[in-house]
Amino acid sequence: MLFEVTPDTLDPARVVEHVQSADTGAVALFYGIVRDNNLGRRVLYLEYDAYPEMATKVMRQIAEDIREQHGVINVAIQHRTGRLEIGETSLLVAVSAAHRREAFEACHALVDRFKAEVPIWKKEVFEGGEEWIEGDLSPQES
Amino acid sequence: MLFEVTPDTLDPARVVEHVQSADTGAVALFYGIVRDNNLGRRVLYLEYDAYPEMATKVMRQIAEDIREQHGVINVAIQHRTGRLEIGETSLLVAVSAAHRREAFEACHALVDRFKAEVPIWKKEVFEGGEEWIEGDLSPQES
Amino acid sequence: MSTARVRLFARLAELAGTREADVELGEGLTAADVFAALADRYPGLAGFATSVRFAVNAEYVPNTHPVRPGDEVALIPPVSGGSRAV
Amino acid sequence: MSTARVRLFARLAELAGTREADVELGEGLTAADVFAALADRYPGLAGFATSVRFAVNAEYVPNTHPVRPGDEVALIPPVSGGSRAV
Repeated sequence: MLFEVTPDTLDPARVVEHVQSADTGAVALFYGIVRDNNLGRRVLYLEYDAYPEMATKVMRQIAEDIREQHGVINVAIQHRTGRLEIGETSLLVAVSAAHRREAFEACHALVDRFKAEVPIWKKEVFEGGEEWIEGDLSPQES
Repeated sequence: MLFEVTPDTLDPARVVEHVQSADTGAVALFYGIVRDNNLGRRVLYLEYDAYPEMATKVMRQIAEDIREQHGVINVAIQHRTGRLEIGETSLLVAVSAAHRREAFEACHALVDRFKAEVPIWKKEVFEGGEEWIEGDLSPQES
Repeated sequence: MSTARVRLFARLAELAGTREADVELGEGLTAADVFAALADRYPGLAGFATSVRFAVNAEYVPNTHPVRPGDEVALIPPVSGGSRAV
Repeated sequence: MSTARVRLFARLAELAGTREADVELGEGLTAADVFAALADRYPGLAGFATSVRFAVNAEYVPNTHPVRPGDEVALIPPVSGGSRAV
């Protein structure tokens, strides 16, 4: 399993390569992306702050739960921090499984739990103001 | 929307780039991958055959249905043909949406319908024999 | 002479030993009739008379669909779900 | 002197103007006590006394969790779901 919190551009090829093995028949990969609008306002950019040591620890706990519950093969998660422009990827979650159903369900469940539990926060800077979106611990698309 | 049936290596970065736009908050990307076992036999490789002109037409019909039903932004699908080795990607399905739930649900539904309706077939070559897997129009992971 | 082009795929192409064939069209021939003519030529196909599906000009059609000169008829191998080794 | 290191994030770090602070530990201090000491120093934090969550050594803990010398206490900003513009 792979869990990273990084200021650098995320790497989809790397997370997919990480979860793949010879018995993998399906990979579900989720991209959380900065979009140009939220709550009717025009978003200019986002700033992500994190408690990295705890974030990777919580990610691991969630991934272990999900792996056991859904019978998937492997999991890799990357989250970016710092200033992200519209169109940039804030979150990647990859799940490998023998079959597509487990891969999809586990990946979706992982992203849901990620957003509720992992200590990462975002500040939305929009036309006319800025706000820490604290009700939603993670990316904008929730 | 993008629909391709090709003998070449598939390109995940290209399908994701194709579906992304400034209002995209989530992309779900599915990989169908050749795995090393099926029905208890050791798989050596797969051969995919397709009716490409019809396959792309059916993909478009399915994608239009799904886009309307799930309110997603865009869809891109690539399927590979010919001989594929263990670990190679046979199918990519990318769906973009404002929010993660639509992206996941639409992508999963698209892959399900793809496998039931798109005229693409696979022959499994395993230790001791070979078989056209016709009950499952598409990749091995279903 | 008026003909239709038939395309074969997957197992049916292997059994016939070809991916394409031309079939002469009589009056009022259907997709099923075209298949029967082809099964005469390629006996390996005969067992699929009730399980093959048809597409005409890249659209799924019923067995009774009429075939007209210049049409492209595709033989869509059966959805069997089975696990018979070939 | 025995102290705990406190880490602040997101809105709380902005309000305090710092991402880290050391707090002196008296006998039997809890996470909530550490927060109160910090809110005295950084009055902008005071409004969060009932909504902040705590982690000690990177594990979520209740407000009443005892803090020991050398512990790392993290102030986890509230999950508000609200949409107040700052």
